[in-house]
Amino acid sequence: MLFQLTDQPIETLIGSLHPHAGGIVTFEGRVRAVNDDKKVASLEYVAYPELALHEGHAIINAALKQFDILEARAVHRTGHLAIGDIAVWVMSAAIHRKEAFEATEYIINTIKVHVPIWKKEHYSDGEAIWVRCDRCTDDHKHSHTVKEAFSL
Amino acid sequence: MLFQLTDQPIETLIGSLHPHAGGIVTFEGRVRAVNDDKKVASLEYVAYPELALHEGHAIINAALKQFDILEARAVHRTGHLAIGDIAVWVMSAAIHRKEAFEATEYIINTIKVHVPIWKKEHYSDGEAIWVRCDRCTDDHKHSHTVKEAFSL
Amino acid sequence: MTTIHITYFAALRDVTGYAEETLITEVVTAQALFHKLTAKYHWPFSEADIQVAINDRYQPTDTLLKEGDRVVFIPPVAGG
Amino acid sequence: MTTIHITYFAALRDVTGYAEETLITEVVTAQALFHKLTAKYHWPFSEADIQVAINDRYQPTDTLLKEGDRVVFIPPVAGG
Repeated sequence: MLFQLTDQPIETLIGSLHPHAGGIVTFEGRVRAVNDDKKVASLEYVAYPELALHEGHAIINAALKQFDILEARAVHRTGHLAIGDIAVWVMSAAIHRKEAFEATEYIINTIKVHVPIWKKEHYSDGEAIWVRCDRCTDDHKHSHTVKEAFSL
Repeated sequence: MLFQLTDQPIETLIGSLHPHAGGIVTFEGRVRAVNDDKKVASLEYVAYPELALHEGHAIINAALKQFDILEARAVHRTGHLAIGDIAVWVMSAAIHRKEAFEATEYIINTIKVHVPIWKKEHYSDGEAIWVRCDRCTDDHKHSHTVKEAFSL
Repeated sequence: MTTIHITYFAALRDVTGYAEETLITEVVTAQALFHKLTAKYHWPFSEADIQVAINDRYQPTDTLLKEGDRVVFIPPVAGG
Repeated sequence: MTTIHITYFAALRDVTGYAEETLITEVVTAQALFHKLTAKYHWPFSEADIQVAINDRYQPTDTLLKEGDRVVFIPPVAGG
């Protein structure tokens, strides 16, 4: 069903928030089966944890300052991921929805360019590539890659 | 923790989606404890179901046509809701995140002005009001209300 | 004369005092029906506030009414 | 001469062949260290591609290195 009415509670996993939070926007980034026309078998995320946590906190704090939001959080996964797995999850809660949309988009855009996390795509043909700045500035630009053939 | 790294799966309740879905944006609208400076005790949502389902489906189908997204859905709750309860939930999934943000924001904005659902706010002072077009065109404009004092 | 079934929701249901009524009326458009009922019930809405659904679909307010139509006057919506 | 601890991640770790090394070097800035290591390991990056972290914080590439600094050259990131 594309659109449903229900008299039962709608459940998500966000849990309780500030009682003034009326609009909550989440982003989840999942591992896609295809990237730049290549069939992805799995993905590996590696972080530089000390700097990644520092930069991640700074981004969330900047969003809390810059937008009229009540709460924000983000979590990034590391290690080997399969197709459909969630790699990153971001949430902003605001009194009104407009600010929550803006803050969540700001946070994910900024994570993608500032947080030292790298992604190695393993393709079904056996090749593996460290993805270079995956659409970090333009959602439609093709990603540039550093090729390291057969490094599986 | 504002920003976390984890090597464990990140879970949400969205479930499996199209294998090309890389960016998923959700909106949840929750019952706020305060609206227009009045303390809200509870809320009642009433729908005109035959028309609400028709318009809701039309909005999702319009989003699927208008934006480069793979999937979209929405659910709206009816009946009595408490503070913090989710009144409406929207999800769009796209290959890239930009389109998912745009589609989810379009869907919730359009639901708010087109779908025949009404909201009666019950205040802690005993008054109850059918909210009139709650910020439907301007997130910052104060809502106009049809007062029906003491109709509890 | 035309037989029209009218359903009320939300503020209009509260003000009117009931959920449905059937009228046999000489009015020709939904707009004319709205003004007739506003005069009767003192609805707190102007025509600009209201949308009209006929047989469960939004329709222009100047739509001609047919025998047996179900009409709903839609007060300002406030979902979400 | 300054003792510098260098940690490699991602593409730089693969190309260099290991995760960490300690150098005693005459270079004065992070930028100079980058060029020295690029000559040695044939890194597939230009200076414009790379950011520098010193002691776990981003720093300008012309930052002067101090005894015992931990330096990380950050290849283009691709989180999310």
